[in-house]
Amino acid sequence: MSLNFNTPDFEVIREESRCIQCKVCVHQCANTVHSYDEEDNVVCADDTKCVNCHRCVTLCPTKALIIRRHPLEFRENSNWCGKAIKEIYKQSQTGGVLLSSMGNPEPFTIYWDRILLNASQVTNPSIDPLREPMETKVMIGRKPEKLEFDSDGKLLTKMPPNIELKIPVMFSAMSYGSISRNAHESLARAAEELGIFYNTGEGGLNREFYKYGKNTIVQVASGRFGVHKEYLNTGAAIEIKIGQGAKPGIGGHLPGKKVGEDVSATRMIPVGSDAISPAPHHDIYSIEDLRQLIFSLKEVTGYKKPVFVKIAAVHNSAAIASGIVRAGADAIVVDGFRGGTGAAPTRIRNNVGIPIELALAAIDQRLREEGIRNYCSLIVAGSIRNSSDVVKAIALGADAVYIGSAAVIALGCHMCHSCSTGKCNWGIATQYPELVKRLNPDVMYKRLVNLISAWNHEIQELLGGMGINAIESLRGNRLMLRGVDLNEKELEILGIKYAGE
Amino acid sequence: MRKIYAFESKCLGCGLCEIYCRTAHSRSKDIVKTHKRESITSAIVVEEILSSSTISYFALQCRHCENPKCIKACISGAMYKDDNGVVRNNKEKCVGCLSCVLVCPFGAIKKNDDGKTVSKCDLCVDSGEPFCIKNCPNAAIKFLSEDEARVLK
Amino acid sequence: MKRYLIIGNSAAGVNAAATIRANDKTCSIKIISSETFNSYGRPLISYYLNGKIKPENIYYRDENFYKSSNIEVLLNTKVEKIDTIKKEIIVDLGEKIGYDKLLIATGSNPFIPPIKNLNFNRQKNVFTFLTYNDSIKLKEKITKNSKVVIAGAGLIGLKAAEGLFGQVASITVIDLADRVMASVLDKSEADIIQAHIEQRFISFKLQTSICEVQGGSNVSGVSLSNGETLKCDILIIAVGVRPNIALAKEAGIKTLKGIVVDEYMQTSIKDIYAAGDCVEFSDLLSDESKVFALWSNASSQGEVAGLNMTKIKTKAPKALAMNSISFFGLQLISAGIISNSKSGNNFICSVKNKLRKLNIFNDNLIGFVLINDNQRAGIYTSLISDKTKLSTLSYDITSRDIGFNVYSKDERTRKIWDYKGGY
Amino acid sequence: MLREGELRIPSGCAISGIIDKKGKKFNGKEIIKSIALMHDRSNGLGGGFAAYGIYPNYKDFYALHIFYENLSIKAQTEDYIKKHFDIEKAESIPTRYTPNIINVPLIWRYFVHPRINVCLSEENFMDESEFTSRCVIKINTDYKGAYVFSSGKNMGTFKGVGYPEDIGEFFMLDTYEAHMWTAHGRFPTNTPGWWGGAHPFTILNWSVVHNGEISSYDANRRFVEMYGYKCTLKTDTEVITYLFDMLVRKHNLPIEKAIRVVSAPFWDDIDREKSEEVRSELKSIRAVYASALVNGPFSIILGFEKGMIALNDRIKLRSLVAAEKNNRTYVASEESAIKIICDNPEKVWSPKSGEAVIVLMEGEQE
Repeated sequence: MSLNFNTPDFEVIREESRCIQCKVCVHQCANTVHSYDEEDNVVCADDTKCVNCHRCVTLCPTKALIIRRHPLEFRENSNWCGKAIKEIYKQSQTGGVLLSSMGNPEPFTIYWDRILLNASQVTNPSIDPLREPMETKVMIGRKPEKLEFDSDGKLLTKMPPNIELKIPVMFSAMSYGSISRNAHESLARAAEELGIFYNTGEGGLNREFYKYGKNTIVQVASGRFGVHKEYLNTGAAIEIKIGQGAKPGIGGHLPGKKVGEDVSATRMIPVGSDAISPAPHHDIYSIEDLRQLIFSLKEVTGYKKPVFVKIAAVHNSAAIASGIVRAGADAIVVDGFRGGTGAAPTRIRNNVGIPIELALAAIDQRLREEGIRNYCSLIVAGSIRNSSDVVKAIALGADAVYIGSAAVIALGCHMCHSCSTGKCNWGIATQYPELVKRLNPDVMYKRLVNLISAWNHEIQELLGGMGINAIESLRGNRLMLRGVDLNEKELEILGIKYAGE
Repeated sequence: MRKIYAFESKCLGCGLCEIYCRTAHSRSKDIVKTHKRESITSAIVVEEILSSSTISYFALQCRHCENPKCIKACISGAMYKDDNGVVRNNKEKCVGCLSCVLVCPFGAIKKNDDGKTVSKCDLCVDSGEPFCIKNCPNAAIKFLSEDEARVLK
Repeated sequence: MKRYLIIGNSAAGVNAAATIRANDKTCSIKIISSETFNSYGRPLISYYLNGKIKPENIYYRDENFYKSSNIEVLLNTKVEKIDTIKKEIIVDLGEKIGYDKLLIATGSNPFIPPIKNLNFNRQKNVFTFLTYNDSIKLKEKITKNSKVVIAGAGLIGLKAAEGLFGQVASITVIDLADRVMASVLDKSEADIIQAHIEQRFISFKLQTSICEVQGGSNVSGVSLSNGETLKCDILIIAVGVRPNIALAKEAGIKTLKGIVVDEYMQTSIKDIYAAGDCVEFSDLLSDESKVFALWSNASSQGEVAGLNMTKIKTKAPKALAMNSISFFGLQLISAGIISNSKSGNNFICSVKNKLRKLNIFNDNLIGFVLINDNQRAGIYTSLISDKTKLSTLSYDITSRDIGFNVYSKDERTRKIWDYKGGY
Repeated sequence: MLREGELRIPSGCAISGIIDKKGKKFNGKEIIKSIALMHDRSNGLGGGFAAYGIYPNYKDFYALHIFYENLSIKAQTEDYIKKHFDIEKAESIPTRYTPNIINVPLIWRYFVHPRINVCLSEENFMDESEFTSRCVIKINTDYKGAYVFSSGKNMGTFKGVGYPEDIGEFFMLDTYEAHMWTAHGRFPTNTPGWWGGAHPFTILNWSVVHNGEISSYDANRRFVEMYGYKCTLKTDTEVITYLFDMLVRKHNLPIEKAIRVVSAPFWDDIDREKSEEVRSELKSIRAVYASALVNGPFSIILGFEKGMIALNDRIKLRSLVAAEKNNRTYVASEESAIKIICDNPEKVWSPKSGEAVIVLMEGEQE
């Protein structure tokens, strides 16, 4: 195909009066947008390659660069907007499945932004987190029906294994291979310092990170990459990945070029081979097969570790979740349709799955109706953006949340949506050593610690405002929520009243 | 005394340290003016390492030796060591003979474009943390005491 | 209280005094100088001549150096005799000064070749060009239309020429050798320097020498061995220098070309040390004992002598001939063996007005010359002084500009982390 | 106007309780005097009392106290009761005219015993208390206009809309003799307009008077509702009572452990516990019964057949004072409400946050 219809998405504007030809942008742009013209001693830019990742903008010492949406406009109409047209250009050019990264960008309602929180006035005092203890610790895992004590008050019941989170936030699954070694190390070290957990994702665990085992949740996915006895026993908990919010119902594909020495050793696959996670677990074709996998994992780890099951938020998530609890899972992880991904077919990411808020509310309510909510923990994932999202998720019924996109943004991601190219300029979703080096774990893990500590202070402030001093009193406390711009049905599913009621 | 140590595994070779070094030692202290009008030589140099499989870099500047050869080689007494051990160059007395350049084993002293003086790292003594360290995007250079450095060698 | 006595107030003397004070806070330190000025940078005298530096900036150490280090300086004092038995010296006023430890740092004297009818002391317009005094007298004597003849196209001769440029009618430089700076450079590089200087209308008469001078109390002309005769109302003798060993010799201290010293700068007589241009020392490359007229070598030896005099046993490093000098903006840096180097092991790369010549001999760099390409020369110097095997380096130094990245990672880390400097 | 139960009415309150360990009975005058002193802590929209040991000659029968809004709902409810219970005695509760007490509902009491065969058949085997509590909840949920406001053995509560001292006068409490009395004066933010909303709240022998407002209400409510309870009244007292009933009766946790659940120690305090055994026990309690933790300011007095428990929230945001004199223990929102009925008590103290005052009848152990 000679003629490429696609025009550049972004325009690079260089303020000549500020540019000092220092060529920092030339070195730093992995997409080779910037180039130095020796002859005229001028730096110029090729708009077509720009993905607007802001690497050059951030590092330019004189702030001479501005990246703008390319002014060229289609003669749009509301049906055939620019995006729709361009997607056809691309597909008619390549003939391939459209791939995209990060979460679902479509303008579906974001229910977090339509739920408001309560605060106590007069009838009960708010609690000041600076003076009073404010507890955000949560215990994730299976809980017995009740506790039995003998006559002189000694506890008889033996507690199943639970993991303790100092803050009800964990780092979501991002496989070793889709994100870089330094990104994984930053997540691991931050999890350790914060007293929370990070998820290895379906790419196995690098042996050098075994030392962070007590803050690691090891994932077992359909590809079984890097899964062996020692791996399972290293983590503090195991998570079976059935589905992912961004691509419910399909597997994953890590291109061969990303599988270097390090990744191939961790995933136990040959160097350069494509790592394909098949869509279903080929040993889980129905719920009872899941029970077998859960108990075989428990067997191999001596029943000393909680086993989570992660599903994508789909239509009958409530029924699935209740089945999973009855199948012996210690915690259910639900990943909403806005959950991030390194690479997923655009059509699936934009159209499959349901919002996490509705899925969460439905699952929590269903488990309560069946009286089994207290048996297990419920963790939600998929575009938790800030601490108020966390509080609203917990109030709707979650025990804790996973954050993925928020974590990588803290590590420097600028949402340029081109992780699938593997040339992440911030050293996150890349395996090129010179790019991976750009993410210095010694500095970057501190950013994650700062982010989560800040969120924790905010959560404590929000709790204090509601007159609560322990996070478990917020869990499922839907009276603390009110809805705005929501219809009756949405309020009913969320189980919350409209503001003013 | 604290010195600047470079860590090759972290250096991106972006060159920002050189830019901010020039600016810190310029008259105008403004990045654009420094580079467009003044001609200041950076006291730090980013070098590319050719041997390793992937392209990697490191930044190097004066090591402020305990027993500096450059002071001994200096014919005008322009090179001196101030009371907290920082090896410095007095622009007034320097005649640009480059005897110091001839003996510095690190090649960390450079002739200024004005030809009359030389530029070398003075650890930005009067502004606390050196500007190159403040502006390194990847913490590839650190301001460490000798013991801290030995630990991270 | 220990008495330290230093004869000579230049690089060796001053550095020795500073080192002694650093190690012995209470001893008495006296420096004797025959000159009338405080310690000054000898190579700077040509900068004074052409006004490139302000007079007050010529001083190597300023007033408060001597005061703060409590070092007593006796200027304009000539030492007559050293009595090694009584451990005292006799100065020109007949006064005796005793010492516990003595350092001879008398530097070097200009060499006046025997030329017919040349009587240096009597003829008013014949100068040498070594001391600040020489430069001052010369500056007073020259006029707009002085015709100057300089004997010797070495460092001193050329620097004198540069100093005089623009203040006199004509300058002619005469040298026996076939090139300028014969002791340092090969013909090819020397010719570049010569061509550059000749652009300033300074003419050269090579492969000849002055065999006779005309004129009485003032020289009026010279006649050369090649038969030519030149008008001349200013004659500068800059054919070379000799170590100033007279004092030592008379005192019975062992001397050859220069004062003989061991690695600890100790002379043949106990408690008497010597350092700088006046001593002969083993050459790093040839191991022969040679005389070095090098400022940095003198400072190092002064410091080492100071350390040994205060009982801190330190070995002085072997000396390496090196120069960094500029003529009319053309910067020349060289070190080690360059002149009449065996061909075949030279790598020459000249681009525009830059020249780089590396003299490599069985996997070692033994010399280099850089013209107008002087960045990071110190790395070449340490390759010579460390006798680094070039094959162990991370790239062939002839293939690209030198950088610290020439060393392997471990070597780099070791140097950056552990290198403490050197003498 | 929505009735209590259709909306949640937060309120401040006064509470008071007296118990004679030996079981020596005394009439209602003293408790009325104590609660009357805290007149300003209520606003006349609710008052009530619980009395233990008042029906000695019917002590094996469940004494159901029921409000009816009209005769027809009374008839329907009585049919339901007849189907599930043998009624020993049915009578309207004697009251005396009191000017401040207005729009009084029909107030009846029935001494009943569950009909064994119905007990067995309806939901396989269920003990009588479980059966009775399910029936009471059924009436209160499905029989609009009827409200069982007391259903214990040898105990009863007397409550309604009005100041507590007037309610006491109205129900002629001076004629009853009990070994334990609790009282409550309510300050609801708006008129409940319905007698059922007043405190104390009861289920079987449990009676709870509560001052404060639980911020964790909805978390607690949705937790107990998983175990068959129906929070019809939507009041804090209701959910606290059901929590205790579930923990102590259904899960038969010892009282002391139930208190650890409701007013749980902080994680820091747990970590500071010396013995590993105590630490892991407290950790298990907080893990398993996380949603039973009552958060937000409260001071409660729990009455039940074995005795009385007074408890504060974890950071004591509500006042509670206790005192002892020979066999009697007094607890109240204010020290003055104790001093009015017991001059110079032997011991007066203010219980620490999360630390309960447990007073068991002689001969009753944990």
